[in-house]
Amino acid sequence: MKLTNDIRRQLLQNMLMAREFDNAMLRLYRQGKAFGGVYSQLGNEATSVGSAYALDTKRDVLFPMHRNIGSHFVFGQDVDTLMINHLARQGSQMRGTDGTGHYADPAKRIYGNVSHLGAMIPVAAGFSMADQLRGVTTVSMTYIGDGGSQVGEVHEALNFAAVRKLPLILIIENNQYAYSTPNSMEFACENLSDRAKGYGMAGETIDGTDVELVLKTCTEAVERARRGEGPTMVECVTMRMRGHAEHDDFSYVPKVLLEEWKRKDPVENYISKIVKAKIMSADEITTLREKTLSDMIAAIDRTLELPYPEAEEGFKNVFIED
Amino acid sequence: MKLTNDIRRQLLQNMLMAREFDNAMLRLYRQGKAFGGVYSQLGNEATSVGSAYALDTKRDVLFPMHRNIGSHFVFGQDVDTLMINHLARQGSQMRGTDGTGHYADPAKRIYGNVSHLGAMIPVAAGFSMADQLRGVTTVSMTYIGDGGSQVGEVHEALNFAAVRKLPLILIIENNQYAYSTPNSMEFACENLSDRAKGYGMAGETIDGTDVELVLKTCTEAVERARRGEGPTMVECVTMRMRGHAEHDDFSYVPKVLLEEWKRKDPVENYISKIVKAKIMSADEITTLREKTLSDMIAAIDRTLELPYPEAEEGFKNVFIED
Amino acid sequence: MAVLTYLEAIADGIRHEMQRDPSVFMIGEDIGVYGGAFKLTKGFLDEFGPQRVIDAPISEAAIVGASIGAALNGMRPVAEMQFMDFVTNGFNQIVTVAGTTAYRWGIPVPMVVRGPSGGGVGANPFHSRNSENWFVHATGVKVVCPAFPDDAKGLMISAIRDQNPVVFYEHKGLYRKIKGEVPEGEHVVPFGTVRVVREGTDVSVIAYGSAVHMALEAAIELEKSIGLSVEVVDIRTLVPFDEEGVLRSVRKTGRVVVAHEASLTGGFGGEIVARISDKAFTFLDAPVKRVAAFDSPTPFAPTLEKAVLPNADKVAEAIREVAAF
Amino acid sequence: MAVLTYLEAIADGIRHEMQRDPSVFMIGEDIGVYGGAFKLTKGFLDEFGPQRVIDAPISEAAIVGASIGAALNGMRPVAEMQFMDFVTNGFNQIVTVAGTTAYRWGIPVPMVVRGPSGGGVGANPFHSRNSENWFVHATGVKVVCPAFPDDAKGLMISAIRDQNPVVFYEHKGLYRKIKGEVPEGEHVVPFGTVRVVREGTDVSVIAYGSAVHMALEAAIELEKSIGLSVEVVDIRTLVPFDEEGVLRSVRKTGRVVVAHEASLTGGFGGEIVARISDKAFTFLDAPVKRVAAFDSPTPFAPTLEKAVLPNADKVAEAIREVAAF
Ligand SMILES: Cc1ncc(C[n+]2csc(CCOP(=O)(O)OP(=O)(O)O)c2C)c(N)n1
Ligand SMILES: Cc1ncc(C[n+]2csc(CCOP(=O)(O)OP(=O)(O)O)c2C)c(N)n1
Ligand SMILES: [Mg+2]
Ligand SMILES: [Mg+2]
Repeated sequence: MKLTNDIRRQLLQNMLMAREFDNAMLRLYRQGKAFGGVYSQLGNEATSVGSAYALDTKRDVLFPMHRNIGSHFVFGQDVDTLMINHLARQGSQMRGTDGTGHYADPAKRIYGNVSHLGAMIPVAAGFSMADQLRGVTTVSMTYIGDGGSQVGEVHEALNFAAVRKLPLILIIENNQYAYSTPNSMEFACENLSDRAKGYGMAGETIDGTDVELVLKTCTEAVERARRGEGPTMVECVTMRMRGHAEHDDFSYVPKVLLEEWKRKDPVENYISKIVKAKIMSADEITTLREKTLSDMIAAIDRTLELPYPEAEEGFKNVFIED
Repeated sequence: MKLTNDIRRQLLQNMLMAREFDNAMLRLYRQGKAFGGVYSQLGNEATSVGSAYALDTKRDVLFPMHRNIGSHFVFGQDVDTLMINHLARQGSQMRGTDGTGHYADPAKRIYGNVSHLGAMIPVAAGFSMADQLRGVTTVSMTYIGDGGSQVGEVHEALNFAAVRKLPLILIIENNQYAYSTPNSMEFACENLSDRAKGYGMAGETIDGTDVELVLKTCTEAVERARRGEGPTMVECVTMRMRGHAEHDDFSYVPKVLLEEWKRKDPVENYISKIVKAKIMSADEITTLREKTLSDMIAAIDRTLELPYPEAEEGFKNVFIED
Repeated sequence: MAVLTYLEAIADGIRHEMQRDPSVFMIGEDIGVYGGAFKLTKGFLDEFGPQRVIDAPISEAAIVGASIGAALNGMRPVAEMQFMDFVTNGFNQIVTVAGTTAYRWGIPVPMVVRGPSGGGVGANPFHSRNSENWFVHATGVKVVCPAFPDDAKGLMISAIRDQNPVVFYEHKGLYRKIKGEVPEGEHVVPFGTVRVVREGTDVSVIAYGSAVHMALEAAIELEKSIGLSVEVVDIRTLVPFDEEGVLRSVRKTGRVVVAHEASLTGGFGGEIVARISDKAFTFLDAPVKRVAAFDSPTPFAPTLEKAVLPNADKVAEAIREVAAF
Repeated sequence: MAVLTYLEAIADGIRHEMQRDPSVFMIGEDIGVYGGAFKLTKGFLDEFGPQRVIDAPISEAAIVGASIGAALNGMRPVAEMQFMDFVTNGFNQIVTVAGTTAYRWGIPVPMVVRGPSGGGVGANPFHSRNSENWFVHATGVKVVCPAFPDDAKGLMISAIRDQNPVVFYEHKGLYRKIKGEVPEGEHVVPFGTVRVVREGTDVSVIAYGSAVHMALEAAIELEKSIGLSVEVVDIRTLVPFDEEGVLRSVRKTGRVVVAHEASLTGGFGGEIVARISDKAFTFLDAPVKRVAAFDSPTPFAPTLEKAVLPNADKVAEAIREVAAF
């Protein structure tokens, strides 16, 4: 994929949407109107957007995790649908049975997560396997954290995918913390991508705040997958710039660490780059940004006007009967 | 540990016991007197014996798997106890509730396996952790196969052990097959010990038919563990020279492979070495071997005379009440 | 109609669906070249090839999880647990993912998790478990426990065609012991209907799986010895449960024994009794008795195993008790 | 006696045992520096240090498995599941290893697996499950579901002192909502005895966990509105189960409602009904009714969640029904 200015604009736009989604949700939380967890993905925009952008949204499939709002946007999810699903209002594809990012939208080729970390990785592998059996290559991209990487199912899924040369791409979002637990208490290897070799798959650790680098690395992974060379693991190093969810004051994170990472802000840095390269002007970006935030807030406001789904929905669809 | 001739004789003796245990059980199976599975460990003697021999049987602890008869002997298990446990006769430490190698003998510091592959690895880690919390270093040694290595709990346990620098040694017995499934369909990495780096632990792949090499490598692992440097993974490459259990004709194994590995027979080759080095004469070894087999058979015969435990044992000890 | 063993009948059902529907495939450990630990899939690899008879690494979570993913993508996987006991390693996938997907997403997850369960064959605590009620209580998972070859085939075909995750409990003790006539070709036994395997008027035994055979043996024995007329109802599918089918028998006899091989406490027997005692209270002439395994792991030694598991004698004793009440 | 919340009482029980017995330690995710997702272990790290308040990687199987190993080696681990739902990832360790060890080896495995369970707080299907009956049916595992702060403390102390694996279900909806007087220091509530939390003569409600509070609310309501005298029996521990304690109440009233928050089918309610209908048949004047959640995952939206879960009104309705029979 050649990086055109058009692509650069799209990367930025998607990152801004992710960022402003966060800001809008934060506002909601502070107003006491959000329920369930509000999981900020501040600092993670480049990883979500750059990775998903490497896929073909018409052929491939996305299994995002709780901090991958950017990936949803790349896959063309519209803000209203996302909000309605998130806040479990009438019209939600989940009919109120679930919320946050747990929805699936098969038409958009998005299959959301469950809370149990790692549980969807074997599922993503199996989705690709079905097409592999049909002789079609459908790349599945999914995500896991520096904490979730320790779950046994991650191991089983990666080994399985490597043995069957499945076109699975696992993005490891190493954002330094798993809830309050730092990397040093989650694992003892140097890089989580050191695990790739042990599965016989490709793997790399990269700066997850550099959207173009993420895109480039993931594009290579997609190409490898399309050539039938199996799965890849890409560890994107970032920082979770807020608490685990908004109830968490993250006082366990050293302030200096946050300051250091603030300098690597994926959105601000990319804006500088775009402006410096004269792809967009600072004003254009400010306008875009404001519009993005106001779109988000408008979508939230529209969503909050919607009632919750009818109680009777709770009694439907435990089984699908045809 | 300096390799004295006395040690060499003990290594041989333990390997012979393992080998003749197998022969005795085979005979039993052919007579239709064995029930449950008869899992031969032919070809695995050097791995079991060499690894367990690296431990201090008074301080350390053994969590053997289904093909580690040799390890039991190194830990001083006597043949009658083993047989009674194996065949679930009266006097079994398991009172008939379980059989084969599933027994525990805390006095001998042996804690047997459960059938679920990999399930005892976190348990072994926890055993060491208890002593680590007390400031004592107790090395736990446990085992897993080339197949069982894919189980999620193995991953969780190894990562956990590495993070907490537990003195855990995992011997991976890569005997080429998991039941009928060859290595190529179990994993896609080159060596299973390639996984060590991904946990931040030491790891090595060695010839598992060379008892002295196994002992040397495991001795280093034990020393590392005692220095507080955490777990080690030792992949011992061997060949399962018979079926998964005796009901299995292993026709899926290419004959040439068996012939090739027959030349690497850990027991025969060690005998040659011992004889060549004039540590024992061929005659002495033949005598030892015959006596070992007849001891095994005698123990079996004694065991078979014992009745099964009383039915009422089945209703006891679901809980331990004090 | 051919006479098949219970095992052959299951294989026949799967084969029928694989021949009919290219989206059906099998996945499990040692099911290909080896033909499965019980040789149930013998010949499948040759007939269907390695793309449809997939030998997987020892990874129950990956096997179940990949099956879920394949099902989401239009396939109909039939996943084998080499022994049903090992489903504990794939448990999270079944209860957390498979069982909640229809409810949350409205997307079908048509898949079968199947394998040999049950005791009485001198295996050990880890090769004998009857865990069906875990999945009954999971929500969103169908649970099937056939007792006869024809049902085993017909229910397997229904399981594969179902739009939902189905956990299919085969009883390893019945695999070769139970033979019967099985319709060739298409033979669908719908979920959610009991089978009255023996008519009777004095006492009803409600059972499933291996316990149906214990009940039949007891019924024959008691008819011969004391002329008691015992009805045996095989519920066949636990989810969906044919409550009305059970109640019909209960209303007729007014005396009931519920039997299963799984351990007593917290088992599906309690559910059956609760439904009966709620919906047929006024028809009951005696307390409902349950016959089930003692609440322990299934022991290894034959003396202990026999003592702990239910059998025809224990069922007969319970029948006598409710008959005499 | 101090007035503590349910959450504080649990913490008090654990703290008491940790002060008393150096072999007790805690392990879980984010229980140290952070003090746990619900802040139940706030201050524990400072008081006991990182060797006894262990922050583990996200690995429920390793957490439970390592606890088993530590228990085999003389310790008394208290393992936290951040939400009880995640016990599905450690499920194999509990049912396969912990639950079979006493039986097979005769060696104690004194350990507690504890954590927040239950719904009604607008969490989601993966943060609301009531899975206690899985472990009831596992054999070899004790199961505790306290409803009140004093019991929560006293049962926690018993759980930690028990020689066997105990799964301890805390209800997250009660954590801060329910307060009560709790004896300071040593306070042991033995396993296997019911607590009659309200005496009554017309109808018995047998319940545990959050359902006890629904039952109490219903009882008060019905006394006020129609002068009905409802006895509420909190069974507190499912394994061991105080059958006689339940029967005592049943024999007195002859009319029974069984209530739990877990989904209906395959739940522990069936077990309770089966015991009652077996052992107190002649005392029953009405069918035993169960009140439980609808058989689905616990939905997220408040409208749906409220509809699906049981509550005081639904319990009251069932009581009216059995009273009117
Ligand atoms: C199997 C499992 N255990 C525990 C949890 C509770 N939990 C939710 S998120 C989280 C931390 C996740 O950390 P990480 O994987 O690094 O992702 P991040 O939130 O940092 O992006 C924990 C412990 C869970 N969801 N699933
Ligand atoms: C979790 C689990 N899945 C499946 C099995 C069934 N099983 C028992 S042994 C075995 C093969 C083991 O192969 P490997 O780990 O290589 O050990 P080996 O027998 O070759 O020494 C299988 C599949 C099991 N015991 N546990
Ligand atoms: Mg993280
Ligand atoms: Mg092997």
